[in-house]
Amino acid sequence: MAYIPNTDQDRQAMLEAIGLNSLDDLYTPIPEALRFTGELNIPSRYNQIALEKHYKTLGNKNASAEEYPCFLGAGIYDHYVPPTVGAITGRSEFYTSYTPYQPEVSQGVLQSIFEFQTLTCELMGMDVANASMYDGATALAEAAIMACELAGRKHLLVPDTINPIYRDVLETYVRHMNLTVDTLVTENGLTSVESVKAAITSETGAVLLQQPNFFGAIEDVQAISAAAHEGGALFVTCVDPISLGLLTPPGEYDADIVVAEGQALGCPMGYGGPLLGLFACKTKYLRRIPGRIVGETKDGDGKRAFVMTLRTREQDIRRERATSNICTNVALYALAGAVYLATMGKQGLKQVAELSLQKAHYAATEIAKIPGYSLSFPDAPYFKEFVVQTPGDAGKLNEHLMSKGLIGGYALGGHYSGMKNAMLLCVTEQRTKAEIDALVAALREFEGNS
Amino acid sequence: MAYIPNTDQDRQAMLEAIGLNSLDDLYTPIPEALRFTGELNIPSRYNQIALEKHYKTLGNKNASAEEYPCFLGAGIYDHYVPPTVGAITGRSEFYTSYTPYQPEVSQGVLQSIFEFQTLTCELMGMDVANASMYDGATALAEAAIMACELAGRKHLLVPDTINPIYRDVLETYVRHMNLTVDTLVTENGLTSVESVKAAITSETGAVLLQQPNFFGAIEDVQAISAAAHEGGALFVTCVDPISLGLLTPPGEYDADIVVAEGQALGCPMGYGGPLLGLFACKTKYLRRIPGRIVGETKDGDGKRAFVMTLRTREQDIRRERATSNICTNVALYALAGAVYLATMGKQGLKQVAELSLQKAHYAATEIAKIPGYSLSFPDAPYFKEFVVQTPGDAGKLNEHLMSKGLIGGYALGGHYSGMKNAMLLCVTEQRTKAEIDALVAALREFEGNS
Amino acid sequence: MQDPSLTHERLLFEISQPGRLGVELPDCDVPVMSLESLLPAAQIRKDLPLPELSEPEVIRHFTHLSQKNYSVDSGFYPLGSCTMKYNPKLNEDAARHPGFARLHPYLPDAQAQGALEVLFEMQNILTEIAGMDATSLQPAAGAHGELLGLMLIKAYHEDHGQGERDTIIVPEAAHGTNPASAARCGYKTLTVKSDSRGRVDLAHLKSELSDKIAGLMLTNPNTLGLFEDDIAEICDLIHGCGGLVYCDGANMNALVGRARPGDMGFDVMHFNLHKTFSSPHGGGGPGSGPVAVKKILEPYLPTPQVVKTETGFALEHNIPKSIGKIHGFYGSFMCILRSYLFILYYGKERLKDVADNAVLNANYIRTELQGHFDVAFDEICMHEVIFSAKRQQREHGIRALDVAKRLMDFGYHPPTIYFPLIVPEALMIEPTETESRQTLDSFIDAMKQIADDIVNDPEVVKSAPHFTPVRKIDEALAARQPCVCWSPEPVKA
Amino acid sequence: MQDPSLTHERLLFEISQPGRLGVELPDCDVPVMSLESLLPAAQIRKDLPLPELSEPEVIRHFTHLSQKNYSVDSGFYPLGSCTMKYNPKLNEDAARHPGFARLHPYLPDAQAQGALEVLFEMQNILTEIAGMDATSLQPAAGAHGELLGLMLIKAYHEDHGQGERDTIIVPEAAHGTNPASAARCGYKTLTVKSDSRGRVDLAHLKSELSDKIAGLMLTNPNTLGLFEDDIAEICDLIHGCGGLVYCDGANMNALVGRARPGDMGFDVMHFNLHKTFSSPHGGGGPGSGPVAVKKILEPYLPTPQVVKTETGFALEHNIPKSIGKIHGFYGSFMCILRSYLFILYYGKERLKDVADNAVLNANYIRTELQGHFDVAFDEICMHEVIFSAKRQQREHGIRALDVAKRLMDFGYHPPTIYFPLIVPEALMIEPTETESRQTLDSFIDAMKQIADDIVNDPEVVKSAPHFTPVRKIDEALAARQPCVCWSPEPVKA
Ligand SMILES: Cc1ncc(COP(=O)(O)O)c(C=O)c1O
Ligand SMILES: Cc1ncc(COP(=O)(O)O)c(C=O)c1O
Repeated sequence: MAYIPNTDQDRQAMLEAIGLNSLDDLYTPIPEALRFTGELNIPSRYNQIALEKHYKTLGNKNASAEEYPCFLGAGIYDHYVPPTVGAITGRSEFYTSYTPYQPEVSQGVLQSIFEFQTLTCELMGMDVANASMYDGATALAEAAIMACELAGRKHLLVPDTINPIYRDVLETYVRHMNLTVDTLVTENGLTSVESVKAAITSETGAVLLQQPNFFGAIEDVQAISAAAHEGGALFVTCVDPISLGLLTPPGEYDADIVVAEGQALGCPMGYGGPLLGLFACKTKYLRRIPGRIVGETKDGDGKRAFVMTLRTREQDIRRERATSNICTNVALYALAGAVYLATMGKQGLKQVAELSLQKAHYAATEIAKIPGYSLSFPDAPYFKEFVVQTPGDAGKLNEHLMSKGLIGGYALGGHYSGMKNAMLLCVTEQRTKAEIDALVAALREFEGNS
Repeated sequence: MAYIPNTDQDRQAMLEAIGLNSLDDLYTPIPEALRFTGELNIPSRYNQIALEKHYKTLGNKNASAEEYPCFLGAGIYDHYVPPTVGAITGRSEFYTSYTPYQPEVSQGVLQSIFEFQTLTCELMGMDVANASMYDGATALAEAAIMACELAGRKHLLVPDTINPIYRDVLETYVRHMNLTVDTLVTENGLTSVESVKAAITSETGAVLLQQPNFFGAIEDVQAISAAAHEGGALFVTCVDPISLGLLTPPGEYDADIVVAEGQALGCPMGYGGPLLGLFACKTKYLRRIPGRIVGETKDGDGKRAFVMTLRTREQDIRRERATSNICTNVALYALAGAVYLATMGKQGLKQVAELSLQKAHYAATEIAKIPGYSLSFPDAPYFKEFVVQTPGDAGKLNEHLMSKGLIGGYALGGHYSGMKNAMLLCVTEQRTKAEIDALVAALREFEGNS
Repeated sequence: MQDPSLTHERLLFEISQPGRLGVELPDCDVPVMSLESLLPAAQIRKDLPLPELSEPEVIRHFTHLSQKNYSVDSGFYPLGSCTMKYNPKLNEDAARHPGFARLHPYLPDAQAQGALEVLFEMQNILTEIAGMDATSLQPAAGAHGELLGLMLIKAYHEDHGQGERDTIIVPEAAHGTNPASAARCGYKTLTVKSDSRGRVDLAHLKSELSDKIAGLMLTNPNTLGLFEDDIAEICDLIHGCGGLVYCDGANMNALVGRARPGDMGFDVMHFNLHKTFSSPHGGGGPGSGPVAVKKILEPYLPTPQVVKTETGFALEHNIPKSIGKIHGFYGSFMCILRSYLFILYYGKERLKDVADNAVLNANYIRTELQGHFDVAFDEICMHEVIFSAKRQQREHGIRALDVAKRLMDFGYHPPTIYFPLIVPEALMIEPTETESRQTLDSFIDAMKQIADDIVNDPEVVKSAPHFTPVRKIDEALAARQPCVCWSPEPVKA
Repeated sequence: MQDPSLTHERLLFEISQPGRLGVELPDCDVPVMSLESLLPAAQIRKDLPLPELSEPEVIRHFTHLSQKNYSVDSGFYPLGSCTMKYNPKLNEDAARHPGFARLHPYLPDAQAQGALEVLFEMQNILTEIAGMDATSLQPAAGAHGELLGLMLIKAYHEDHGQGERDTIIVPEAAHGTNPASAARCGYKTLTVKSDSRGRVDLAHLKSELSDKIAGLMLTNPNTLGLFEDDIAEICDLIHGCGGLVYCDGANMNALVGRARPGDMGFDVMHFNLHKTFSSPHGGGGPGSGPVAVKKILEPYLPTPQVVKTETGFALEHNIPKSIGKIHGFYGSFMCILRSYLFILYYGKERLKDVADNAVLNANYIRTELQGHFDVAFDEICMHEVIFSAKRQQREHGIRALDVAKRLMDFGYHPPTIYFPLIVPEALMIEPTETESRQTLDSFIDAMKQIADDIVNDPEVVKSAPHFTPVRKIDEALAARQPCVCWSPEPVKA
């Protein structure tokens, strides 16, 4: 086997050294009845040429954003990935290493994570950040649990403008920790401060908010943050890191914990995984953060060096009293995020955000002009996504768009019962005017439009 | 500019340090009349997103062997490239370094070339090899010149079974060195020993031969080698390195100089360039080899190390008396070749050769059964290529095959006036039985077939 | 290659210079509106303090960092419990295919048939390897899988009116994620001891059984590299008191194709695809922790599952008794893809070669090093072997940590140390199947040399490492004065 | 990262073990015939002595080798005359696109329109940058371009009944390829001296002119980094005696968009795309050396040229007076592609930024180092600057070679040394435009430190390098007992 160096001859010699006769003898510690002696009912082996063809065939069956202009977002985004990201994450020193338990031979990964943490803080305007979480959804769930523990309260106030999938994951997580979720039903695509104030109780551990929210709309974060704090709750936000090229960072509206899905920072959409969870908070909560943290220190010569730190929070030391059970995180995607942010830089990220904003507004304006189409939340300011009321079934509409070579939007009916024909559209800096115009033309042609 | 770090501010500070006022001042050494002050008539700049789209658009206009089963060969081959090759040649330590003039910081490239030289020798059964030439064609030309200089003679005997393009390049090269080419017109797709014996004169410096020859046929190399030597000429062969997985190596039939196009050893077809020229010879000719050679030596601690050696042959030292003018060669492709051969190894290369041989014979047998088609040289043994007489114009036939999603063969009419409807077909280990059967079916359907 | 005393690896932020650009983006090709007209004034950011570098600087910076990092591609990495095997390059090429890399997870099923096929096949393949009945691919890592598995156990008990079961038993040698996951699932944990043979102490286990027990988590082979040979009885005992048994499958590299947790009596298990099936660890992640279950737990699996219908593969969101969602989408698809290709490469004919060679390599090291370091348990081990440096510590003051650091000077990554805690001065060596006998021999020689040096030249061992980019690191300092985020030097007044 | 005294980097052949496999190939899916029935017995190989390694071993071996290699991505590489600039990653991605990488050169033109468009555009772009009238993209490197250029000159003379012209004039400072190429073209060479200003000695040149002169080869800016400001007169002189003037364009990085060889009077020139336009050097190649010519030489260009027709781009093979073919296909397409993208990235608006920043960087180094090393010519330089360590050699016994080796300890690649030969103890520094002021400052500091050490601690300089994977190398030994091919140790009797 090409991945296994040893030959029959090697194996024979090694068995002899060990004092065994056969490979089967290696399994004598397993009671005979428990050994598996049949053949697994899995596919037969592929040779390399066949295996390459196989994955290409499978890959080509999928409608990638490489081939079709993509107007689908809803949490996973087709933003531009500069070529530096692949060049660096493709270096095997990074991707074939493990968790940097041995800092002397892991300074590369450690420094890159330290830089990632710093970039996360800079982006969010927060004090401290961790080395990453699985994804935005679980990061939000962990933040909610942490917030409740900090507040010593057991309720979470969660507007329905938060990504419904995130709310699902949150619900699963916190239910097992005996916390409850109070869902705040909103109108007009925005969370009103009044409704938050009305819903908050002395048991509310945290108010959660997504900015821009799931509909792409921009919430009144300052007012809601103040309302949460007034109610003695923590304020936890979930943000789109790309939007922070343009939008006020959470640190400036006094968020206590901030999480984000970082996929848009140079990570592949990859059919939704792996993803990149970002997690930041105020310094005073540092020792309660879930997951790994890299810190600065010195080596034996007094030289600056980096190391995983505050490890007594973690499961391998604190076990059942750890701040979380997370172990493996997504270091390689954090590296991608660091390379992405380093490459885009101050000017580039702002430009990405501005281009997305302008193009989304152009698209929305043009679409709203088509008879039968309208913006669902015409009064809500928005960033790169917006909800369109369409003249027919959103699923059908997507089929129609695909027949025109376009990947359409996210059909909202499944999660929002009142929004059957509504579609969430996303426009990133990658979309050209010509592509947007093609979308508009295709929407106009949709048969539902009558 | 993203590729130029310095900003206007940097430039200003540097100009000040230098004592100049403007960038224009840097060009005062150029007489004013010779400075170019207009705007170049070249395209406007592309941003990165547009540039990526541009190259993808261009790339997608080409019919790559990724998309279409390829039966085209004639010197450039669609052999399987194992994934190790891209992984290693994609390491920037290799591809962003220069010629290893400073051995202490270039042991990676130097050792890889030393290994490449050794692999070349092992493959060819020769004593010594150089660090690479531009391609097979120029390697053959350089070998011919070297052979004439060694022999002290001025004529080259060149059968027309050698790749016609190689003969063209050879002709251009040697004409300028005042050497002449005697072309040997062959019959039946093979070079006969008798014709060589008859054509050889006391002025023949070298007999050249390609094995397998351009028609894919296997020449009687032993006999022709003996005839060359008998005539006092050197024997120079040009081989397909893949065929050496199965065929007798040139060292065993006493070749003096052996060259090859090494593209098939893991290098991209790349629309014909860059390519990989292999060059080997007998030890006694070592100091007359063109191009770079890496040799083993020791460092200050007595440790094994590698260095470019015998440099007094080269142009930068010997100038007009150098063994060649070549300077830059194709080190990165030599690395690809080394990784390829290391990965395929003893068993893999043999298997590639065997699979190509068997599949080519299956294809030829099936094609010969189609009414209107026949093998042009039914008596010649062949390796992975063979000439088919087709029922119509070979160019038209290729159009027909492309319409069936297949890349056809090489139309021989252009170079061999007697072979108007003949096509050289190639079958590598990559082609499956299903693809070959599709080819056979498509050939059968060809309208010329009537 | 340079004088380390001259190396000053700066941070991105220290390299940054105002005005540098790393990318050239397009001009806006739609009519540009003023920001103020589009966004509320309070939401417009004033300053974005990100670094500014050109493309060459970015590449050079991170290339330098990579050069300070050990990896499987650069050498032997016998980090026990982590299964640091070679990551085939073909799988990396596959992951770059835009049909996977640029695939949006919300595409209609019809536009993602290739991806769904991968997921569907892997559900079946992992189910079969586990000897179970169904698999969820959603967990993003091992610990996430544990959490899911425990949630399933909880759902089962609640569904069966046994909601009062509140305790999960965890052996003392278990990985820290096991008790931590139990806690995250709202369970209490109860620790059972190991016996002198390094297995679960059956007597102790029996004494703790009650109707409060929701289940037991067990790693098999356990974290000592030993097969829990009482596993059938253990499962019977737990089942007997109404609990379920969870298998931490982190050590499946010892078993694939040779033994199946489902056959042993386990009810639920997770795989670490990033260990057993070679999706690269990436310096700490991503991972993938699919969970396989017996029929009794299938009704509770998270949504969605992938099903095969007449019209093709489809996501099934309708699972009435599902515990809900635990991941935004369908798990670590790109890792699952790599592992799928890894498994297909071996196929049913050869998959057990993985286990065979992993176990063989571990036992070879055990045999060859036995005279030089004390093996914790003197018997045939599974895929990893644990030595103890307790004797060396007592006699020469050299700790497992020192041995680990000294191995770096020989060009090796150290083994896992101080885990599991029940072996004092543990050195846990897991070679995996992708190492050659020659590599093992060289490593063995290095270990022997270190064993000699401990006696004859302990200082060279104690002061190691000597040749790494940095010298031994002060871990305590980092925790005492945490600095986890760079900030500019305060400008001196 | 390991103790160098413990490093034994083995060769592939020493790692090889019988029976190891690096690849799994398909079984034969067509009927298998016996080899003997297909091949003459004498042509069947008996033994194939290639190494045998598994995939992990191959990767680890070459990864190790890479770690012993300096590169632009790992640091500053001011190797004069070689233009070691940053190679943009976008271009590398493009070169992996299967529409280029897996494109067969014999496809009908209709199936290769994208590739032909690249070639057609580059013919035009390079023609314009050169200030010439036509371009052949075929030469595979600079020296190959020189050879082609000289062949064109020869063809021109022969076509004009001037076949007896047999001499090419080459300045003494010229790169070795210039005279070597002349020789390969069947020309005699005649060397002209440099004057005290580092330019062609006009008086000497004039004295050598005759009707035997076929042409002059000149590098401009020349190999001293100086612009040949008499170029117009030189061209007039050569043209006056019936010769043509060739420009070695290796140093075009000083001129792109700022001055054009065609405008200076040159008749023919080559580009080094692997220098000026950033196709990566690959440890010594591949390169690409397109040749641009004035109208008078166009009829002789090698076949084929790319033309634009009504039906698209096409290869034109019919060039009646062509010198013939010099390359199997159409040149180094994959390099041309990268350079094309490099040029498009800057476009007509910004291409001169390349030259401006390259020349600025060189002059900055010149200014800042002037007090510490003697600059060979005290004036504004072009893209590179030459210092001489002659004073250091005389006063302290430290040679340019020693300075070069000592720079390695500071993490830099040395400059080109001992070229051109007319500057004793030459150190030729070419920073390129892709380096930042900060990098230059650090390099300048290192050079100053070395200048100090030469006076105060010469031994540390002389014994350098100290931190490279190998110590100073015995080049003489390699030539004395050439070993250019590994062979197994003879088995001891
Ligand atoms: C035995 C064992 N269990 C669980 C885990 C946790 O897995 P993960 O890191 O994928 O969350 C690990 C990995 O470190 C392990 O070794
Ligand atoms: C001035 C000069 N001329 C010619 C050449 C030869 O170019 P190439 O190496 O591409 O053949 C070089 C490159 O080293 C050079 O610097």
